[in-house]
Amino acid sequence: MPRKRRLRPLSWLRPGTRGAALAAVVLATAILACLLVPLLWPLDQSAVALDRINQPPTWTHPAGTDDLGRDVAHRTLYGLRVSLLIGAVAALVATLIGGAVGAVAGTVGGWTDRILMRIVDTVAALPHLLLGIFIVAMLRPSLGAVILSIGLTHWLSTARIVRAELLSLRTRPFIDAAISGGASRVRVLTRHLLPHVLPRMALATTLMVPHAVWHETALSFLGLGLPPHLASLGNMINDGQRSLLTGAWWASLTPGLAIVVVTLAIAAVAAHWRDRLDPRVRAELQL
Amino acid sequence: MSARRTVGRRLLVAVPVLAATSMGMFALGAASPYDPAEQYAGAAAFTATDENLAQLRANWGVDDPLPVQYWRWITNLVQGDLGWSITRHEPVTSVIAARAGWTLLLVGAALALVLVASLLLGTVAAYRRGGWLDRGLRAAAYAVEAMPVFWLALAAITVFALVLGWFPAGGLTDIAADGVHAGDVAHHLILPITVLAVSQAPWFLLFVRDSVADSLRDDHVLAARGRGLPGRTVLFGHALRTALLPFLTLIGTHLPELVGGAVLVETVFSLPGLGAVTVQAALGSDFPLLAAITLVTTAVVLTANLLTDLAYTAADPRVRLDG
Amino acid sequence: MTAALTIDGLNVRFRLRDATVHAVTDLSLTLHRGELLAVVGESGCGKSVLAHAVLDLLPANAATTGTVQFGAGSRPVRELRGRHIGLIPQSPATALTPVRTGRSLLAETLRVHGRATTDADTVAAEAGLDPADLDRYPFQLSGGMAQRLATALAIAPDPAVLLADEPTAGLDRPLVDHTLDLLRRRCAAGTAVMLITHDLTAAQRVADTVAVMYASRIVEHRPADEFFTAPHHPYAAALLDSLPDRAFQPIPGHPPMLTDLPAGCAFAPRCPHASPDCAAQPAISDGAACHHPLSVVGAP
Amino acid sequence: MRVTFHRLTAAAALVLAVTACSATPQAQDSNGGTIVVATAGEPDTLNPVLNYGVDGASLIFDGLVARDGRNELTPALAAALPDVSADGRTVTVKLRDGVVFHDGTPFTSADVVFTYRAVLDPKVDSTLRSDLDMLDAVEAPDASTVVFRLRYAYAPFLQRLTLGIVPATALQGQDINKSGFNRKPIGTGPYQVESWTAGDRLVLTANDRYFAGKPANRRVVVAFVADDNIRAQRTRAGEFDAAELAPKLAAGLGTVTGFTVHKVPTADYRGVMLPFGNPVTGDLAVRKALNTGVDRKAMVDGVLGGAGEPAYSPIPPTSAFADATVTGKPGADTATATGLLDAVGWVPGADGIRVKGGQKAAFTIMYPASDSLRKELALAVTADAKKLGIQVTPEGLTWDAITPRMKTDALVMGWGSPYDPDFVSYKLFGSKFAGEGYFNLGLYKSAETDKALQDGRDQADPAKRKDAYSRFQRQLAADVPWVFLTYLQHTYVVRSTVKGVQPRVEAHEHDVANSLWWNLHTWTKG
Repeated sequence: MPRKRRLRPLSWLRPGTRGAALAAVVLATAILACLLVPLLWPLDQSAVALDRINQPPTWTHPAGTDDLGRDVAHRTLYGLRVSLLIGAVAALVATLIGGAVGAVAGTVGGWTDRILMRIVDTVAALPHLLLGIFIVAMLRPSLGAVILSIGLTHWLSTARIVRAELLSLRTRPFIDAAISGGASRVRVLTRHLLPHVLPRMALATTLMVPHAVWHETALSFLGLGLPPHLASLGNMINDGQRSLLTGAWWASLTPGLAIVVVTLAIAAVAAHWRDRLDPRVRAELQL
Repeated sequence: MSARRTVGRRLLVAVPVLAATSMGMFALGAASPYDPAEQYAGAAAFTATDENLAQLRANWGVDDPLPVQYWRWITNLVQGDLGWSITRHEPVTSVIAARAGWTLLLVGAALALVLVASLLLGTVAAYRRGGWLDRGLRAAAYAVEAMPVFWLALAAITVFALVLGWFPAGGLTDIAADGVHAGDVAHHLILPITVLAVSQAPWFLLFVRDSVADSLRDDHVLAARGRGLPGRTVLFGHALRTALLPFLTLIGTHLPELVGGAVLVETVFSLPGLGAVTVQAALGSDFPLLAAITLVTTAVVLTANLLTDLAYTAADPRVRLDG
Repeated sequence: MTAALTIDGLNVRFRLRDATVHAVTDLSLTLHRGELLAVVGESGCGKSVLAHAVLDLLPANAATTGTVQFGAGSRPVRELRGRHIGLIPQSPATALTPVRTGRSLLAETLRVHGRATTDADTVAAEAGLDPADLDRYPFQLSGGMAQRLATALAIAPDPAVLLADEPTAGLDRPLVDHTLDLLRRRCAAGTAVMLITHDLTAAQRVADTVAVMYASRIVEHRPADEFFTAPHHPYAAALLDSLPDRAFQPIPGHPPMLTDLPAGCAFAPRCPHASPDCAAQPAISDGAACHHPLSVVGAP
Repeated sequence: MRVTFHRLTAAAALVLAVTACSATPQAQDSNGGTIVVATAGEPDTLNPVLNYGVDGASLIFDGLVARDGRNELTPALAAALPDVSADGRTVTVKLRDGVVFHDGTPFTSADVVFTYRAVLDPKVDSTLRSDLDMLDAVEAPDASTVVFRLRYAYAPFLQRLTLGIVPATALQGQDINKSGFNRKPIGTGPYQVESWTAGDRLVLTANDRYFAGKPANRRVVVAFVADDNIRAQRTRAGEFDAAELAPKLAAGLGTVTGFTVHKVPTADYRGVMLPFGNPVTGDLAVRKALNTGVDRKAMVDGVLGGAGEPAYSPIPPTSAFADATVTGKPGADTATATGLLDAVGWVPGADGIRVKGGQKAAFTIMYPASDSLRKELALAVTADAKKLGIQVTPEGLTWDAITPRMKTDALVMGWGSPYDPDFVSYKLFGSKFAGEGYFNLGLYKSAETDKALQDGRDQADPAKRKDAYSRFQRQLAADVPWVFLTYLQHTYVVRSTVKGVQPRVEAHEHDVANSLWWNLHTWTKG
């Protein structure tokens, strides 16, 4: 049976350099805005203005106001900040778990490897969102539970990547040389293997961030994520859903667009990075 | 022979993994700070006294030691008794039985739609690689891929239900209808099925497009063209047959994503399926129901994986005869 | 002699993201009925592209100019594939659809070209394949069996022109001989055969005429016996010298990148006879494209 | 290849076209007298013993007594209003003759005894038990008489007799907690259950043997649509004859022809419980300042879309027991509020937040995360408190996370019953219940309040009861254990052709039972 390719959905993005540059600019702007907004334009998360509810976009409120009179653009920036932060931390957790499993499987090998990889295959068959909902429901919705729920369900690809990389490295001559030179297993791992694996792990983490952001927004949307008055993208779309029928489409459109644009940008940058890391030319012809 | 081995190997892994998963879930449930008695009482907990709640707890044996509770749960589970839903006040089995069909219908129809559409569009895009259809489809696929499915669902409701009024915004049947009529259900399900299908389509579409495009440059396809075979014979008899073999197993591995999407779609469209009840169970911390749904879904997905593996084994002589 | 295949001014370019590959440049030749032409050259010189260009099987990023004509007709090549011009593909292992049996492939080809599917056994036998092996899947066939199946598929429609793209690669000596004999037999029956190979020994064994390709161009095209005794082009001579049963001397240097060809003679940088004249592209005269052909300068 | 493609798209287009044609909303004519109502709240069970429709009007069951359009008690399964003995501890009920259950079994005193004993049975997971704490025994001297013996006199006992009566024969010897009866029950009410599809609908058919006469409608469908938007959209599409909608969404439908919006007054209040165990909310000046400094009018307009009224006490203005002197200004009286704080030494610090003796005027208001109305009220209070120099941190949590913190952190709560002032309030504000269960969460203890509440339930004389509850309300206004914010109006949209709608003051809890359609069996559709 051929090896199953479990492709992360965004692995298809292969933009040209120009596209990647644009994406990098968008991403950098978004991150900068997220970092600067608390300094330049601090948000009182609990502030409401009942005298200007559901206002359509104007110059003072470029994305309108929601059903409690809060500025949608301002809250979207804060929501992006929270979502990206959760996404990054959760992706890091997932990478650490996956990295550990992959490292054990790739270095110990044998039965340990076989069992670990079978577990990875089978855990991949568990519906992520359901498992995530279960974890959050049992630990009660909170920041930590959301991060844990993402971390525990998204480590598989990293485990596979790290293991594959380690296995391919083990056959390289410089590793043989190091081992026959008397280097200890730990030393080989930290000095020789890790530097090769780390860039791939970093890439896997980056590619994971959009998934983590989706997971977080989905949980928040279902009311199982962050406390509902905090500005997070999922909460905002959930709130905005109620305003749709009264015609206030802007309250859910804006945070949704933020998710789309930022995840596309992250994916494009990561894809470009991967192409550079792995200069495998997709030969269109054989000469 | 090989098929039997596939089944055997799958089961060999699935059983311990299901056992471990169930144990992990039970541990998590036990560690959770929720009081099932209060969850049961719901709003009425406000008027129930402490003794009242203590009696409820005693009635369920929730104060027994953990291993005792786990053993009771797992033995019941194996005997087909999935427990008693705390929030729905009925056996978990009947909650699942009443709703699983609709979820299966939603997931199944969406999967069928995704497969047909992605095979069709992906092949056309690959055939006219670099053309406007190819570029347009790929751009749309990337964009849709970045959209959360619930957002897509909201947009679909806004446009097709609220503005255009073509489809109902939710529900399963027309409410005044006596009984369930296929046409009525179909009309209500078109929008949710389409949304679920569209949200999952990019991955399948791009996969088909890329593998067919690659396969059209494969040696055996060029050779078939070189033999002067007509385009349709080359495409269906040579290019698709090999390009789509891995697709079979990928359907299986992609099912978990589809199930996750169904949870969100059912919630937005207020469909009486398993997804929606999962969310309610989670909000009410209904451990027996949540655990059962997670385990049952996992078992279904594992079975589906097994089936696609078997289908693959049957479809590829290299695997079938090599065992 | 009747021309079975006429190629005139053929150019093939591949557009890549940041470069253009010059795969075939200004190539003209005529192949007659009953003639076996061997196109030889090092790998990467554009031989296989030539076969695909003739069959119009190039990918979408290829730009082709020039004409390819079969016999006296002017029908487009895609209507002539199989029936009029057959291809024995490179590496038969990958050129056979893996999920179908040899019989199903062969029967399909026969049916499409209006022959009875019952002829399959006869055709297989002609190609040297035991008809019983037709019921196997490609992955169950040995390299030699796969090669013979691929050959059977190509000759099944009984084409007037047969392109054989490295048909002997990876085969052991008896199989090579068998394949070459088969091609020779087709010529005797009137088929025009273009044998694309890097195996000069094989070419010497069966070819009527030899065309040497270097860096996308034909640098020498002459009858086989003349070519093997006295090559005109220094590259052809060097190629022959690299054979084990001759001087066994490798050609110094490397062939140029097809993305970056010099304006003049592409062999000049490696050529012991290069002169300033070589900065201009030499025209073909007397069967060779060289400013200093060896027959004129004298044997080295 | 291309042919296939075209053929398939054509087929798909055809499918869409066909379904789109059949999609036009079916003409909602009389349809054999089907009434469709929609609500968000789906009951967990349809068994009155397990808490379904305990306040009556459950469509499927009858209590011994029922309430009319003015919430006055009328006899239902009782032949006349029950007799209460002079000491208030024996209540005798004569039963109506000739009543049968949906399955044809005759209704007798044994069914009443079974129902009440089931509630009292500790093995039955009934949360009603604590409401019937006063009940010592239920007896049936004969087939048409039931006697309730109480441990102590309890003035509003008759109000507790609205509980639906279940047939003993259908449930005898079963585990009531898990009986199939809970999903397909048998009652005596105007409608019997045809089917219940969880998460979708409850279908009821007319009980032609109903003791009060044949229902005017053959069929009733209760649609359960949890999502506000979808309920509103489906109402607009003409699916429902009546639906409860969020006020803002109902207002949008009010302009659509063919619908009437009913804003129904309620005893359903929302307020902030201020715990006495917190150094900031434990300070009377802070509590009073918050009570005068919140802008109830803005909440009614901005959060409730106008469907509500300011609340100042747990007894609604519609109640005969309401004390008109307990009131306040609908808008925020920031000047008075800050004056109260200044007077006792809460002075603004550098960041604008008041400080007194090193204690910062800051506390947390919790709200249940899944309740968007309470979230919005919490945020509105937070914004108002900020103007007073009080820093409030809102926190959305699940109930289990709220529970352990209720003694020290404020909480947005909702409750209210229009039927008797003793209901809810006795436990919510009585010191006996301080810290017990979900009752007196803030540990409010006042001898005056306790006495007023006790007098209210002990005394049978209405005048004395009114006096007791006046004292209760005034004491509450003085102590401010809660900042009452608003009474809600439940908003319903009803098809204009429907006749017979008779809104009455509603309680906090309302879904299938006890909603605008309490008298659905008399509605007619023109």
